[in-house]
Amino acid sequence: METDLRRAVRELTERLHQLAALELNALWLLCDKLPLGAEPGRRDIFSVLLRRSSDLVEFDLPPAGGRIAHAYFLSSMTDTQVLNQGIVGGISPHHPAGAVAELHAPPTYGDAIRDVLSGCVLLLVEGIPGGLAVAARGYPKRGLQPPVLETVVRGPHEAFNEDLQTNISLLRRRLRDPRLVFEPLTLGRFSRTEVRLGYVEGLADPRIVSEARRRLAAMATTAAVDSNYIEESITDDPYTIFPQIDFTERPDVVVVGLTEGRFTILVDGANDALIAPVTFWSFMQAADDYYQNYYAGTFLRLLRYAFLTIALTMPALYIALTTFHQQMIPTSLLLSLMRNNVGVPFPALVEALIMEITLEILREAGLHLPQKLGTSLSVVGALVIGEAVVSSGLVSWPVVAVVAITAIANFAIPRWTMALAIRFLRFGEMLAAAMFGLPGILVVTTAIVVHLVDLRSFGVPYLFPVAPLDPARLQDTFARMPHWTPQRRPRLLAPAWRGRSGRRARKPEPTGAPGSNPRSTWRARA
Amino acid sequence: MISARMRRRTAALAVLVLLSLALSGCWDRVELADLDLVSGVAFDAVPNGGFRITASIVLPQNLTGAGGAGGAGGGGGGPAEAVVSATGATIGEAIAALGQGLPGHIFWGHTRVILIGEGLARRGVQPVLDFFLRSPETRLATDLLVVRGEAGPLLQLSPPFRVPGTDVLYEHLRRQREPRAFIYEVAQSIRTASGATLIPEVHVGPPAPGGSPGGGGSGGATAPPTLVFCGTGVLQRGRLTGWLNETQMRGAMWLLGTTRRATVELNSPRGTVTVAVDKVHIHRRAVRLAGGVPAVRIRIAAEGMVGEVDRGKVPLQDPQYLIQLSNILAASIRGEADAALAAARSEDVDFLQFGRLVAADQPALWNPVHSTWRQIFPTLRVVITVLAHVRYVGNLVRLS
Amino acid sequence: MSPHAASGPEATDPSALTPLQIGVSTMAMIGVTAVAGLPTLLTAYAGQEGWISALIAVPAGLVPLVLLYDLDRRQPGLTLVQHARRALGPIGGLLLSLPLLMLLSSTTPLGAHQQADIVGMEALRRTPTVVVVGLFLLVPLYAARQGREVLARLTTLSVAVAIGALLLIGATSLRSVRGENLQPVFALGWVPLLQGAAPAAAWYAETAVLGLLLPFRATERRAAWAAAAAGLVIVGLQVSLVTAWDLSIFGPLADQMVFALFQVTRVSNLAEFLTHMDSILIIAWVAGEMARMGLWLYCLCLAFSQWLGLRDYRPLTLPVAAAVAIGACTWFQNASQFNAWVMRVWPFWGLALGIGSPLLVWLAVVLRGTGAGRRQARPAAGSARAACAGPGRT
Amino acid sequence: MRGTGPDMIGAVAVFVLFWVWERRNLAGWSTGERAAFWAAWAVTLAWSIAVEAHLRVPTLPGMTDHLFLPLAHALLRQHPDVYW
Repeated sequence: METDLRRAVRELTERLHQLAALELNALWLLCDKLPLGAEPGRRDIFSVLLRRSSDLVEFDLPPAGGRIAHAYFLSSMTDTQVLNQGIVGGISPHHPAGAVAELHAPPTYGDAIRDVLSGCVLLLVEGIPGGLAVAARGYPKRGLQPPVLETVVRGPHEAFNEDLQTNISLLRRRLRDPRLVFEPLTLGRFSRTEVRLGYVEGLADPRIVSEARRRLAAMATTAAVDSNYIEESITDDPYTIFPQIDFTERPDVVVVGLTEGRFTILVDGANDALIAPVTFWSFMQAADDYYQNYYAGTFLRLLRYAFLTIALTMPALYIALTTFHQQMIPTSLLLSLMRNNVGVPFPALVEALIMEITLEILREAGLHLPQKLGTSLSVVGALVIGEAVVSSGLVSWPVVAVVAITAIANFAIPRWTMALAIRFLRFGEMLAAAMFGLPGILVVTTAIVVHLVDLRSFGVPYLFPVAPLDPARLQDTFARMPHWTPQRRPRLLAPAWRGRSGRRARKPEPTGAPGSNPRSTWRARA
Repeated sequence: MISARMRRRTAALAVLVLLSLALSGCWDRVELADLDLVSGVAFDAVPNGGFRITASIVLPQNLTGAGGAGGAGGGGGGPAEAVVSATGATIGEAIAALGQGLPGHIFWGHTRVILIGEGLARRGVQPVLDFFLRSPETRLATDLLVVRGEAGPLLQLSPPFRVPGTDVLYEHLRRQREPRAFIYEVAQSIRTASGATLIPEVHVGPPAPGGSPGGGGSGGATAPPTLVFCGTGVLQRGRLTGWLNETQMRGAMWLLGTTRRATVELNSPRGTVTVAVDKVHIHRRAVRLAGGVPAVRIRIAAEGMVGEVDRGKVPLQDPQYLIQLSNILAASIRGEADAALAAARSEDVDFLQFGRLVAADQPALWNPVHSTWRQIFPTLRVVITVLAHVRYVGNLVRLS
Repeated sequence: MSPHAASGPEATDPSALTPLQIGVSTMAMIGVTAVAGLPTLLTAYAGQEGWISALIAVPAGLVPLVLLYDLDRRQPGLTLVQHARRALGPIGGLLLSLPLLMLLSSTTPLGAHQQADIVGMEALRRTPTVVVVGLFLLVPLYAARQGREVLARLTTLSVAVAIGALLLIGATSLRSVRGENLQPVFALGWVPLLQGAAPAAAWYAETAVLGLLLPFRATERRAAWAAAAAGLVIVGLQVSLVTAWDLSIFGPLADQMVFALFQVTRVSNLAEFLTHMDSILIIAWVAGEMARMGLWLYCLCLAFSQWLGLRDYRPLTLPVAAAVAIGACTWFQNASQFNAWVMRVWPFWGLALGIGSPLLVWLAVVLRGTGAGRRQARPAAGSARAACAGPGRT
Repeated sequence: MRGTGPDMIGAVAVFVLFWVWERRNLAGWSTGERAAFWAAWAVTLAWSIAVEAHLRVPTLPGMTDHLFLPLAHALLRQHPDVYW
């Protein structure tokens, strides 16, 4: 038979539950800032606030030291193995002997609840003010897999995954230096996403890092689901189509960036890391360049610049040359173009637009189809549509060839975000070419150049080594300098550090007595 | 939450784009489909002072060529070119009349050969040059040819070798048998003191004996007439004043320094040999003789290889004989040069550009005489020295 | 930042120019139109020695630079218009800087007109003139509004493209070059050479306009002025080389060619395959022209805003660009009028204003003894490279 | 080279549109500066309308020919004859 007191308390809790069911949001806003003391009713508040979470586990610990301790944690967020071994095995609020993960005392109800929600175990001991949150995160996470976008022939195949701690460990393993700093941040009112601003003290320019810190703090977003949310909120010029912050799935690329004085932003739940400040030229560099012979690296990089211009201007040039400056095309080529163009009703611009748009549809469809259907789509797209369009006389062969080459050239651009920008600027060039021919193309291209020259990425001019010309640093933009050359700090990024690594390599000295004429000993030995 | 500033900015941008569309339009656009490519053009004089233009327009659908499995229907069939002609009081009118007969826009950008009839050449080629130099569409490095008789009919016969027909003329000129005349060089010569230049000549020769050369649809029992190049025309201030035969032409090329290669038939005492001259270096210079009289010194160095032994036992293994052959070669080159000089003097036309040479090298001497150059030219002293070597005999020394 | 007064238009755009950027700006502002327009004039006056008078005229361009150097030595960091205001007060300053404004407001539309002439005749014949002029004013307007730093960087890139294209044309037309057209040399005596040098000198005297760019130098004065002088000398060599090239190809026809450089592309062919290379020149032309017009618009708006005493030159760019467009379209009825005016009146007009405007201001400054004593205490000489500005856009 | 095709008014209309956009930049200007700025605009618009209405508008050659032509005839060669 219940005593009157216990029945009164139960009724009060019931009414509290009914009240809470209706006004969880209001109650939450009320309790968020409420300091966590030793008041007896605190257990009911927690149970009311967390009642809706089905995966909540609430139990009483065996009394240790004469007091009853209550524990709250979410089964989906914690690792049962850590729980059994660390906490249940015999922990007490005063001397957390067996604790395996970090401990902290959440000051308010809000913080306590947030800790529970992010995978900690909350311990409330009767009569002792405050609570104890023991981190025991253990939610399921994806294993390390090779990168999807940036595959390399030679070089590490490890890519970031969605867990922040794994990503940080991937970086720590490659940069074992206390000056590698990860400043913690939480963003997003609801998502409370864990964000880390990583940089190497002494390499990164303090002004740039403080600017990044300021922009991150000033960011207001409801839920920072992916790094892109953050990227768009902290760029210098929000209206440009060009990417000003690079993202990568490869920890080695991030490490190289950090040693060049850039900073990185890791977001919990995003499988890539942001790197800034970056310039236009860093979007044309691929990880491959640095893992292959530097001659190959340089040649491929120069080829990429050629493909960049092809991707941007080739359809426009075709339109301009065939409809405005026919005298430019060599006679034999013009004759074959004319022969192929007989009977095609559309002007050059419309032909090109038809093919470009068909290509964009194919590409978009290819992306969103499940893997199995993807391959069959490309067969359908390339053969049937290409063949049908030409044989029905809608489009002439040269246009199909030009558009195909342009599409492939666009894929040659290593960074996805830059490839996107170029893909859409191409249409602007085609329009200008259709209206004013070659002068039109050059006006649009110059306008793009003016825009690029005006852009900055965290204060660093976008075309840095070329626009404000700095011949010393020009070398690593267009050519991949060998690793043994004395690395010169990108002046704008980190003025402090003089040289980074490597000294001029020399051929190995032939063996034999030091100082003696190498030629003679060489022969003697053979 | 788009800020008010951004909304106003996009609105202004949108209006601007709309406005620029109103401004835009494709004024200068000429689609490939309605482009009438003139590959060769011929100008003839019409009795009342007018012009007749005959142009060969490329017909793209009949072009044979790689690819094009698509809508073009495999090509072949009709001739690759249509030849149209029109007359008019001036070149502009004639071209306008030509344009009426054609579906699309006449395009002069790829014209490679310009033929001038003898009648028009005698009257003056200046109007033709004026049109081609003034228009931005045309190329300045277009070849000019003069035709004995009417130029129009020459375009009619399109030998079925290469497509389009004028390629035969163009390729022949490229091998530089004759002194090639670009329109801007001819125009230049009109303004210089000597004022004369040479233009390659071509005319319709007799039909080739035997079957028709090459297959192709032009068919018909008789063989199509062939093109014959022999000698050049001489233009004085843009007017045709005379012709040079083969030897005079070759001599003129030696003296002008434009010879690249030549094949010379030599009659040596032991037999006749053809020598192919392939290395040529010609140095022209005006010098000042005692008493302030200008003179022209031309040094010709030629080197060649025995191309063929026609008749007789020719001891090519004998070094002395080769030296003797070289002297004969030098004499023959000298003979051609003298023939050209004689022709220049007899016709009193300085097509060897000596006037320009004296003006360039001896300005002091040139100023007093430049107005009366026509009178002084016949008495001008010209010193020609020829150094010829037959260096190689080829891979075979003697057969018989 | 640059060591000059924080108030006035430059407060809104504190970026500074490196010596390379100054040299390249000189080449863009003077070289682009000179290479197109001068060869015809030089050969008209000096026959086959036109290329010599192109070199003789170079010192005429150095005179304004020397005057500006001395002005900057006395009062560092001031543009020519500010020198005038500092010397004779607001009203006197207006009159004193009038020649500079006349030079700017007459030469900019001339450049736009020549540009529209060339592209209009060579490539876009049926496009209305207003559209061609407008098309080539939009991007410079956009660049001028972005400020000095963007303009300088754009100039660096476009001058490189322009020079590359000129070299390409030279290479492809090498076969039709004939040396004897250049002979005889020094056969006509001094009079034709000096007559030929007159239009060239007027073109080079446009360096007076650098009075609005040089004060914003990032390094010390000597390097900036040396770069400007080097730019001018390179322009002189460029014009001389192009003129010699035209002469050697066209000989006596050179002075009858309206745009000799464009005719060179009609002659050049690359192994009988790429024959009509004029689009390469259009690339060089449009690239160089954009930078040139951007710089001229910037200088015109800056001078005009300082002349009117406004605090920021940006709002002025629109009415000024509109005026330039109208001037370019309506001043000359036909190409021969433009050619005749440039041959006869421009040498005197350009030379008088080009050398006159800095000279008058210099005289006023010297006579008035520069207010606060001759050797003013100079603020920090030069400044850390401004281009690596702190984060955020200036 | 009168403005053929889309007339001058069309081009100036585009610039008037920019003017609407530009007002925002004049925040904080003194009345003197604003007056000078609008004067510049007024001159341009008046000039374009005058040109459009085919009025006699002063042009650069018009203003400078009578000043400098005598000098040119005296000092500079008029029509070069042939040198070669």
